[in-house]
Amino acid sequence: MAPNKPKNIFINGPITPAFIAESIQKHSSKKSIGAHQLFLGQVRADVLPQGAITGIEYSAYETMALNIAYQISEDAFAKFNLTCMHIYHSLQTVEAGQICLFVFTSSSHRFDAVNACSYVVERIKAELPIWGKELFADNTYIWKKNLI
Amino acid sequence: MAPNKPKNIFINGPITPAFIAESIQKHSSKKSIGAHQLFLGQVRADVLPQGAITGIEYSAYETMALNIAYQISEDAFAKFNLTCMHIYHSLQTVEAGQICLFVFTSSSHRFDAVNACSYVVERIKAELPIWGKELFADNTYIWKKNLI
Amino acid sequence: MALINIICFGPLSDLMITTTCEANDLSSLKLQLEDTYPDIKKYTYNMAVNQRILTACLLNDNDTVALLPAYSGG
Amino acid sequence: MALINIICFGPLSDLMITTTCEANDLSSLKLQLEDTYPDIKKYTYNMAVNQRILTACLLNDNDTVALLPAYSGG
Repeated sequence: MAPNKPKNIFINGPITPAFIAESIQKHSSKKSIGAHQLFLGQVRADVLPQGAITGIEYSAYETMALNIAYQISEDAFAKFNLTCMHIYHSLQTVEAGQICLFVFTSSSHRFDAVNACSYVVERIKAELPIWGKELFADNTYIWKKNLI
Repeated sequence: MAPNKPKNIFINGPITPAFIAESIQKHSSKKSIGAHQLFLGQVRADVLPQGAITGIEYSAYETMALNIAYQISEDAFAKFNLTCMHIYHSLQTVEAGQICLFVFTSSSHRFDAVNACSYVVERIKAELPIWGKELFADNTYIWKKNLI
Repeated sequence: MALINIICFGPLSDLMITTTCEANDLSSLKLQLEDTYPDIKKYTYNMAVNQRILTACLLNDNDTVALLPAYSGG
Repeated sequence: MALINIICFGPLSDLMITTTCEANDLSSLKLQLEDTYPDIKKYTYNMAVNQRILTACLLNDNDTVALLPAYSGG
Protein backbone atom coordinates (compact mmCIF):
# COMPACT_ATOMS: atom_id res chain seq x y z
CA MET A 1 0.00 0.00 0.00
CA ALA A 2 1.08 3.55 -0.69
CA PRO A 3 1.64 5.63 2.43
CA ASN A 4 -1.17 8.09 3.01
CA LYS A 5 1.13 11.06 3.47
CA PRO A 6 4.60 12.10 2.29
CA LYS A 7 7.27 10.29 4.25
CA ASN A 8 10.86 11.35 4.48
CA ILE A 9 13.08 10.05 1.69
CA PHE A 10 16.24 11.94 2.66
CA ILE A 11 19.30 10.52 4.36
CA ASN A 12 22.19 12.76 5.36
CA GLY A 13 25.34 11.36 3.77
CA PRO A 14 25.68 8.03 1.96
CA ILE A 15 23.14 5.20 1.98
CA THR A 16 25.08 2.35 3.57
CA PRO A 17 25.02 -1.34 2.59
CA ALA A 18 23.96 -2.03 6.19
CA PHE A 19 20.89 0.20 5.74
CA ILE A 20 20.03 -1.65 2.52
CA ALA A 21 20.44 -5.02 4.25
CA GLU A 22 18.13 -3.88 7.03
CA SER A 23 15.50 -2.78 4.47
CA ILE A 24 15.68 -6.19 2.80
CA GLN A 25 15.48 -7.98 6.15
CA LYS A 26 12.31 -6.08 7.12
CA HIS A 27 10.52 -7.59 4.12
CA SER A 28 11.06 -11.20 5.22
CA SER A 29 7.84 -11.02 7.24
CA LYS A 30 5.83 -10.08 4.12
CA LYS A 31 5.30 -13.56 2.80
CA SER A 32 3.29 -12.68 -0.29
CA ILE A 33 6.39 -11.04 -1.78
CA GLY A 34 8.09 -13.11 -4.47
CA ALA A 35 10.31 -10.48 -6.11
CA HIS A 36 12.29 -7.42 -5.06
CA GLN A 37 13.94 -5.02 -7.47
CA LEU A 38 16.55 -2.63 -6.09
CA PHE A 39 18.14 0.25 -7.95
CA LEU A 40 21.22 1.84 -6.39
CA GLY A 41 22.85 5.00 -7.68
CA GLN A 42 26.57 5.15 -6.86
CA VAL A 43 28.75 8.27 -7.16
CA ARG A 44 31.27 7.88 -9.98
CA ALA A 45 34.81 9.28 -9.80
CA ASP A 46 34.50 10.70 -13.33
CA VAL A 47 37.66 12.46 -14.47
CA LEU A 48 37.04 15.99 -15.72
CA PRO A 49 39.57 18.67 -16.69
CA GLN A 50 39.61 19.74 -13.00
CA GLY A 51 40.59 16.22 -11.89
CA ALA A 52 38.62 13.25 -10.61
CA ILE A 53 35.33 13.82 -8.79
CA THR A 54 35.88 13.00 -5.11
CA GLY A 55 32.23 13.20 -4.14
CA ILE A 56 28.89 14.91 -4.71
CA GLU A 57 27.22 17.30 -2.31
CA TYR A 58 23.45 17.04 -2.66
CA SER A 59 20.88 19.69 -1.83
CA ALA A 60 17.14 19.71 -2.43
CA TYR A 61 14.00 21.76 -2.24
CA GLU A 62 13.02 19.30 0.45
CA THR A 63 9.33 19.95 1.06
CA MET A 64 8.61 20.05 -2.68
CA ALA A 65 10.69 16.91 -3.28
CA LEU A 66 8.80 15.00 -0.59
CA ASN A 67 5.45 15.97 -2.08
CA ILE A 68 6.56 14.89 -5.55
CA ALA A 69 8.07 11.64 -4.25
CA TYR A 70 4.73 10.94 -2.61
CA GLN A 71 2.94 11.54 -5.91
CA ILE A 72 5.38 9.23 -7.73
CA SER A 73 4.75 6.58 -5.09
CA GLU A 74 0.96 6.93 -5.41
CA ASP A 75 1.22 6.67 -9.20
CA ALA A 76 3.46 3.60 -8.96
CA PHE A 77 0.98 1.85 -6.66
CA ALA A 78 -1.87 2.72 -9.06
CA LYS A 79 0.04 1.51 -12.11
CA PHE A 80 1.68 -1.66 -10.73
CA ASN A 81 0.59 -4.41 -8.38
CA LEU A 82 3.11 -3.65 -5.64
CA THR A 83 3.39 -4.89 -2.08
CA CYS A 84 5.96 -2.27 -1.03
CA MET A 85 7.89 0.65 -2.43
CA HIS A 86 10.64 2.74 -0.85
CA ILE A 87 12.70 5.68 -2.10
CA TYR A 88 15.81 7.02 -0.34
CA HIS A 89 18.04 9.83 -1.60
CA SER A 90 21.12 11.33 0.02
CA LEU A 91 21.58 14.94 1.05
CA GLN A 92 24.96 16.48 1.89
CA THR A 93 28.20 14.81 0.82
CA VAL A 94 28.47 11.35 -0.67
CA GLU A 95 31.95 10.20 -1.66
CA ALA A 96 32.82 8.50 -4.94
CA GLY A 97 32.02 4.79 -4.59
CA GLN A 98 29.23 5.43 -2.08
CA ILE A 99 25.50 5.13 -2.70
CA CYS A 100 23.24 8.18 -3.09
CA LEU A 101 19.94 6.72 -4.36
CA PHE A 102 18.07 3.58 -3.34
CA VAL A 103 14.76 2.59 -4.93
CA PHE A 104 13.18 -0.62 -3.66
CA THR A 105 10.05 -2.20 -5.13
CA SER A 106 8.46 -5.50 -4.12
CA SER A 107 5.63 -7.58 -5.56
CA SER A 108 4.29 -11.11 -5.71
CA HIS A 109 5.49 -11.71 -9.27
CA ARG A 110 8.54 -10.15 -10.82
CA PHE A 111 6.90 -8.15 -13.62
CA ASP A 112 5.49 -5.52 -11.27
CA ALA A 113 8.58 -5.00 -9.10
CA VAL A 114 10.89 -4.87 -12.13
CA ASN A 115 8.83 -2.42 -14.14
CA ALA A 116 7.84 -0.23 -11.20
CA CYS A 117 11.48 0.17 -10.18
CA SER A 118 12.48 1.60 -13.57
CA TYR A 119 9.36 3.74 -13.71
CA VAL A 120 10.17 5.26 -10.31
CA VAL A 121 13.87 5.79 -11.06
CA GLU A 122 13.10 7.63 -14.30
CA ARG A 123 10.57 9.88 -12.56
CA ILE A 124 12.94 10.60 -9.67
CA LYS A 125 15.65 11.70 -12.08
CA ALA A 126 13.23 13.89 -14.05
CA GLU A 127 11.02 15.34 -11.34
CA LEU A 128 12.67 15.55 -7.92
CA PRO A 129 14.12 19.01 -7.20
CA ILE A 130 17.55 17.79 -6.13
CA TRP A 131 20.92 19.18 -7.19
CA GLY A 132 24.40 17.73 -7.02
CA LYS A 133 27.61 19.66 -6.68
CA GLU A 134 30.56 17.67 -8.01
CA LEU A 135 33.52 18.12 -5.69
CA PHE A 136 37.22 18.03 -6.60
CA ALA A 137 40.28 17.44 -4.44
CA ASP A 138 41.33 21.10 -4.75
CA ASN A 139 38.07 22.24 -3.08
CA THR A 140 36.58 23.49 -6.34
CA TYR A 141 33.23 22.21 -7.59
CA ILE A 142 30.93 22.23 -10.57
CA TRP A 143 27.19 21.74 -10.57
CA LYS A 144 26.31 18.29 -11.88
CA LYS A 145 24.41 18.05 -15.15
CA ASN A 146 22.37 14.89 -15.67
CA LEU A 147 22.27 13.31 -19.10
CA ILE A 148 18.82 13.90 -20.53
CA MET B 1 34.56 -8.27 -17.29
CA ALA B 2 33.02 -11.71 -17.61
CA PRO B 3 34.84 -14.41 -15.66
CA ASN B 4 36.86 -16.69 -17.92
CA LYS B 5 35.48 -19.88 -16.45
CA PRO B 6 32.27 -20.95 -14.71
CA LYS B 7 32.24 -19.81 -11.12
CA ASN B 8 30.02 -21.22 -8.43
CA ILE B 9 26.60 -19.60 -8.20
CA PHE B 10 25.13 -21.91 -5.57
CA ILE B 11 24.62 -21.13 -1.92
CA ASN B 12 23.33 -23.76 0.49
CA GLY B 13 20.26 -22.36 2.20
CA PRO B 14 18.95 -18.79 1.98
CA ILE B 15 20.85 -15.80 0.57
CA THR B 16 21.10 -13.49 3.58
CA PRO B 17 20.72 -9.69 3.65
CA ALA B 18 24.23 -9.61 5.17
CA PHE B 19 25.62 -11.43 2.13
CA ILE B 20 23.87 -8.93 -0.17
CA ALA B 21 25.26 -6.00 1.85
CA GLU B 22 28.76 -7.45 1.57
CA SER B 23 28.38 -7.78 -2.22
CA ILE B 24 27.28 -4.15 -2.47
CA GLN B 25 30.14 -3.02 -0.22
CA LYS B 26 32.73 -4.77 -2.41
CA HIS B 27 31.70 -2.55 -5.32
CA SER B 28 32.52 0.71 -3.55
CA SER B 29 36.10 0.46 -4.81
CA LYS B 30 34.91 0.31 -8.44
CA LYS B 31 34.55 4.01 -9.00
CA SER B 32 33.39 3.92 -12.61
CA ILE B 33 30.13 2.31 -11.47
CA GLY B 34 27.17 4.69 -11.41
CA ALA B 35 24.26 2.24 -11.22
CA HIS B 36 23.53 -1.12 -9.65
CA GLN B 37 20.43 -3.17 -10.32
CA LEU B 38 19.58 -6.02 -7.95
CA PHE B 39 16.90 -8.61 -8.40
CA LEU B 40 15.98 -10.74 -5.40
CA GLY B 41 13.67 -13.72 -5.53
CA GLN B 42 11.91 -14.35 -2.22
CA VAL B 43 10.02 -17.54 -1.32
CA ARG B 44 6.27 -16.85 -1.04
CA ALA B 45 4.03 -18.56 1.50
CA ASP B 46 1.39 -19.26 -1.16
CA VAL B 47 -1.66 -21.01 0.22
CA LEU B 48 -2.55 -24.19 -1.68
CA PRO B 49 -5.17 -26.83 -0.85
CA GLN B 50 -2.47 -28.59 1.23
CA GLY B 51 -1.90 -25.45 3.32
CA ALA B 52 0.61 -22.61 3.20
CA ILE B 53 4.05 -23.24 1.68
CA THR B 54 6.58 -23.20 4.51
CA GLY B 55 9.63 -23.24 2.25
CA ILE B 56 11.16 -24.51 -0.97
CA GLU B 57 13.84 -27.18 -1.24
CA TYR B 58 15.99 -26.52 -4.29
CA SER B 59 18.02 -29.03 -6.25
CA ALA B 60 19.93 -28.59 -9.49
CA TYR B 61 21.89 -30.35 -12.17
CA GLU B 62 24.81 -28.39 -10.79
CA THR B 63 27.55 -28.81 -13.37
CA MET B 64 25.16 -28.13 -16.24
CA ALA B 65 23.67 -25.12 -14.41
CA LEU B 66 27.12 -23.60 -13.83
CA ASN B 67 28.01 -23.96 -17.50
CA ILE B 68 24.75 -22.33 -18.59
CA ALA B 69 25.09 -19.54 -16.01
CA TYR B 70 28.55 -18.88 -17.43
CA GLN B 71 27.10 -18.68 -20.94
CA ILE B 72 24.37 -16.29 -19.75
CA SER B 73 27.04 -14.14 -18.10
CA GLU B 74 29.18 -14.07 -21.27
CA ASP B 75 26.14 -13.13 -23.33
CA ALA B 76 25.17 -10.36 -20.90
CA PHE B 77 28.66 -8.85 -21.05
CA ALA B 78 28.57 -9.01 -24.86
CA LYS B 79 25.14 -7.40 -25.05
CA PHE B 80 25.43 -4.71 -22.35
CA ASN B 81 28.18 -2.38 -21.21
CA LEU B 82 28.59 -3.88 -17.74
CA THR B 83 31.24 -3.37 -15.10
CA CYS B 84 30.20 -6.37 -12.99
CA MET B 85 27.63 -9.12 -12.92
CA HIS B 86 26.87 -11.72 -10.26
CA ILE B 87 24.34 -14.55 -9.99
CA TYR B 88 23.58 -16.48 -6.81
CA HIS B 89 20.93 -19.18 -6.40
CA SER B 90 20.07 -21.23 -3.33
CA LEU B 91 20.22 -24.99 -3.05
CA GLN B 92 18.56 -26.99 -0.24
CA THR B 93 15.85 -25.44 1.92
CA VAL B 94 14.86 -21.77 1.85
CA GLU B 95 11.99 -20.78 4.13
CA ALA B 96 9.07 -18.56 3.11
CA GLY B 97 10.21 -14.93 3.42
CA GLN B 98 13.85 -15.80 2.72
CA ILE B 99 15.77 -15.04 -0.47
CA CYS B 100 16.64 -17.76 -3.01
CA LEU B 101 17.91 -15.78 -6.04
CA PHE B 102 20.16 -12.74 -6.25
CA VAL B 103 21.14 -11.17 -9.58
CA PHE B 104 23.42 -8.13 -9.39
CA THR B 105 24.44 -6.02 -12.40
CA SER B 106 26.53 -2.83 -12.36
CA SER B 107 27.40 -0.28 -15.02
CA SER B 108 28.46 3.34 -15.46
CA HIS B 109 25.03 4.49 -16.62
CA ARG B 110 21.77 2.98 -15.54
CA PHE B 111 20.48 1.71 -18.90
CA ASP B 112 22.95 -1.18 -19.02
CA ALA B 113 22.59 -2.39 -15.43
CA VAL B 114 18.79 -2.13 -15.56
CA ASN B 115 18.33 -3.97 -18.83
CA ALA B 116 21.02 -6.57 -18.19
CA CYS B 117 19.44 -7.49 -14.86
CA SER B 118 16.08 -8.33 -16.44
CA TYR B 119 17.78 -10.12 -19.34
CA VAL B 120 19.71 -12.32 -16.91
CA VAL B 121 16.73 -13.03 -14.64
CA GLU B 122 14.57 -14.15 -17.57
CA ARG B 123 17.30 -16.44 -18.87
CA ILE B 124 17.94 -17.91 -15.41
CA LYS B 125 14.26 -18.78 -15.01
CA ALA B 126 14.10 -20.30 -18.50
CA GLU B 127 17.45 -22.05 -18.81
CA LEU B 128 18.97 -23.07 -15.48
CA PRO B 129 18.27 -26.71 -14.60
CA ILE B 130 17.03 -26.05 -11.08
CA TRP B 131 13.94 -27.47 -9.42
CA GLY B 132 12.00 -26.42 -6.37
CA LYS B 133 10.03 -28.67 -4.07
CA GLU B 134 7.33 -26.71 -2.24
CA LEU B 135 7.16 -27.87 1.35
CA PHE B 136 4.14 -27.94 3.66
CA ALA B 137 3.88 -28.05 7.43
CA ASP B 138 2.61 -31.68 7.36
CA ASN B 139 5.87 -32.82 5.67
CA THR B 140 4.21 -33.28 2.29
CA TYR B 141 5.50 -31.49 -0.81
CA ILE B 142 4.67 -30.71 -4.39
CA TRP B 143 7.10 -29.88 -7.18
CA LYS B 144 6.99 -26.19 -7.98
CA LYS B 145 5.72 -25.14 -11.40
CA ASN B 146 6.92 -21.79 -12.69
CA LEU B 147 4.51 -19.57 -14.56
CA ILE B 148 5.51 -19.55 -18.22
CA MET C 1 2.62 45.11 -4.82
CA ALA C 2 2.98 41.76 -3.03
CA LEU C 3 5.98 40.94 -0.89
CA ILE C 4 7.43 37.67 -2.18
CA ASN C 5 9.99 35.26 -0.66
CA ILE C 6 12.59 34.09 -3.16
CA ILE C 7 14.59 30.87 -2.81
CA CYS C 8 17.20 29.65 -5.27
CA PHE C 9 18.64 26.19 -5.78
CA GLY C 10 21.53 24.50 -7.55
CA PRO C 11 23.80 26.82 -9.54
CA LEU C 12 21.36 29.69 -8.99
CA SER C 13 22.12 29.50 -5.28
CA ASP C 14 25.62 30.76 -6.10
CA LEU C 15 24.34 34.04 -7.54
CA MET C 16 23.57 35.79 -4.23
CA ILE C 17 20.02 36.56 -5.31
CA THR C 18 17.78 38.55 -2.97
CA THR C 19 15.55 36.61 -0.60
CA THR C 20 12.60 39.00 -0.89
CA CYS C 21 11.14 41.00 -3.73
CA GLU C 22 8.02 43.05 -4.51
CA ALA C 23 5.98 42.06 -7.55
CA ASN C 24 2.39 41.68 -8.76
CA ASP C 25 2.81 38.61 -10.93
CA LEU C 26 5.30 35.92 -11.86
CA SER C 27 6.27 37.32 -15.27
CA SER C 28 7.15 40.74 -13.90
CA LEU C 29 9.06 39.12 -11.03
CA LYS C 30 11.09 37.10 -13.54
CA LEU C 31 11.89 40.21 -15.59
CA GLN C 32 12.84 42.14 -12.47
CA LEU C 33 15.18 39.38 -11.22
CA GLU C 34 16.82 38.89 -14.62
CA ASP C 35 17.31 42.62 -14.85
CA THR C 36 19.00 42.81 -11.43
CA TYR C 37 20.92 39.51 -11.73
CA PRO C 38 21.63 39.09 -15.44
CA ASP C 39 23.63 35.87 -14.78
CA ILE C 40 20.30 34.12 -14.15
CA LYS C 41 19.72 34.22 -17.88
CA LYS C 42 22.64 31.83 -18.46
CA TYR C 43 20.49 29.07 -16.95
CA THR C 44 17.39 27.23 -18.02
CA TYR C 45 15.14 27.23 -15.00
CA ASN C 46 11.55 26.81 -13.88
CA MET C 47 9.75 28.82 -11.24
CA ALA C 48 7.64 27.24 -8.53
CA VAL C 49 5.08 29.29 -6.62
CA ASN C 50 4.45 27.67 -3.23
CA GLN C 51 5.99 24.45 -4.61
CA ARG C 52 3.94 24.33 -7.81
CA ILE C 53 5.77 24.89 -11.09
CA LEU C 54 3.91 27.66 -12.94
CA THR C 55 4.65 29.86 -15.92
CA ALA C 56 2.28 32.70 -15.09
CA CYS C 57 0.22 33.71 -12.08
CA LEU C 58 -0.68 36.61 -9.85
CA LEU C 59 1.30 36.79 -6.62
CA ASN C 60 0.16 37.42 -3.05
CA ASP C 61 1.98 38.59 0.05
CA ASN C 62 4.12 35.81 1.53
CA ASP C 63 4.11 33.63 -1.57
CA THR C 64 7.34 31.72 -1.95
CA VAL C 65 8.84 31.66 -5.43
CA ALA C 66 11.59 29.10 -6.02
CA LEU C 67 14.03 29.29 -8.92
CA LEU C 68 14.72 25.74 -10.06
CA PRO C 69 17.49 25.08 -12.57
CA ALA C 70 17.75 21.62 -14.21
CA TYR C 71 17.67 18.87 -11.58
CA SER C 72 20.66 16.59 -11.09
CA GLY C 73 19.60 14.13 -8.40
CA GLY C 74 20.32 10.41 -8.41
CA MET D 1 24.89 -51.60 -26.98
CA ALA D 2 26.35 -48.74 -24.96
CA LEU D 3 26.14 -48.64 -21.17
CA ILE D 4 24.55 -45.32 -20.20
CA ASN D 5 24.30 -43.49 -16.87
CA ILE D 6 20.86 -42.10 -16.18
CA ILE D 7 20.16 -39.20 -13.81
CA CYS D 8 16.76 -37.76 -13.09
CA PHE D 9 15.77 -34.39 -11.63
CA GLY D 10 12.76 -32.64 -10.17
CA PRO D 11 9.56 -34.72 -10.11
CA LEU D 12 11.24 -37.42 -12.21
CA SER D 13 13.64 -38.03 -9.32
CA ASP D 14 10.65 -39.40 -7.37
CA LEU D 15 10.03 -42.22 -9.87
CA MET D 16 12.89 -44.50 -8.77
CA ILE D 17 14.24 -44.75 -12.31
CA THR D 18 17.27 -46.94 -12.96
CA THR D 19 20.70 -45.30 -12.84
CA THR D 20 22.11 -47.33 -15.74
CA CYS D 21 20.67 -48.59 -19.00
CA GLU D 22 21.85 -50.14 -22.25
CA ALA D 23 20.93 -48.38 -25.47
CA ASN D 24 22.34 -47.47 -28.88
CA ASP D 25 20.70 -44.08 -29.31
CA LEU D 26 18.67 -41.49 -27.46
CA SER D 27 15.31 -42.27 -29.07
CA SER D 28 15.47 -45.96 -28.22
CA LEU D 29 16.61 -45.10 -24.67
CA LYS D 30 13.59 -42.84 -24.27
CA LEU D 31 11.19 -45.53 -25.51
CA GLN D 32 12.80 -48.11 -23.25
CA LEU D 33 12.53 -45.86 -20.16
CA GLU D 34 8.93 -44.86 -20.91
CA ASP D 35 8.07 -48.51 -21.38
CA THR D 36 9.61 -49.54 -18.03
CA TYR D 37 8.47 -46.43 -16.10
CA PRO D 38 5.21 -45.33 -17.77
CA ASP D 39 4.77 -42.50 -15.20
CA ILE D 40 7.56 -40.62 -17.02
CA LYS D 41 5.05 -39.93 -19.80
CA LYS D 42 3.00 -37.75 -17.43
CA TYR D 43 5.78 -35.15 -17.62
CA THR D 44 7.12 -32.88 -20.31
CA TYR D 45 10.87 -33.29 -20.16
CA ASN D 46 14.05 -32.77 -22.16
CA MET D 47 17.01 -35.12 -22.29
CA ALA D 48 20.58 -33.91 -21.94
CA VAL D 49 23.47 -36.07 -23.12
CA ASN D 50 26.60 -35.10 -21.21
CA GLN D 51 24.90 -31.81 -20.27
CA ARG D 52 23.76 -30.87 -23.77
CA ILE D 53 20.05 -30.95 -24.51
CA LEU D 54 19.55 -33.12 -27.58
CA THR D 55 16.57 -34.73 -29.27
CA ALA D 56 18.44 -37.46 -31.12
CA CYS D 57 21.97 -38.86 -31.05
CA LEU D 58 23.94 -42.09 -30.94
CA LEU D 59 25.14 -43.03 -27.48
CA ASN D 60 28.53 -44.28 -26.28
CA ASP D 61 29.63 -46.18 -23.19
CA ASN D 62 29.69 -43.95 -20.12
CA ASP D 63 27.54 -41.20 -21.60
CA THR D 64 25.38 -39.54 -18.99
CA VAL D 65 21.77 -38.94 -19.97
CA ALA D 66 19.82 -36.57 -17.74
CA LEU D 67 16.02 -36.39 -17.68
CA LEU D 68 15.05 -32.76 -17.17
CA PRO D 69 11.43 -31.87 -16.45
CA ALA D 70 10.36 -28.20 -16.62
CA TYR D 71 12.67 -26.02 -14.53
CA SER D 72 11.37 -24.17 -11.52
CA GLY D 73 14.32 -22.19 -10.22
CA GLY D 74 14.20 -18.62 -8.95
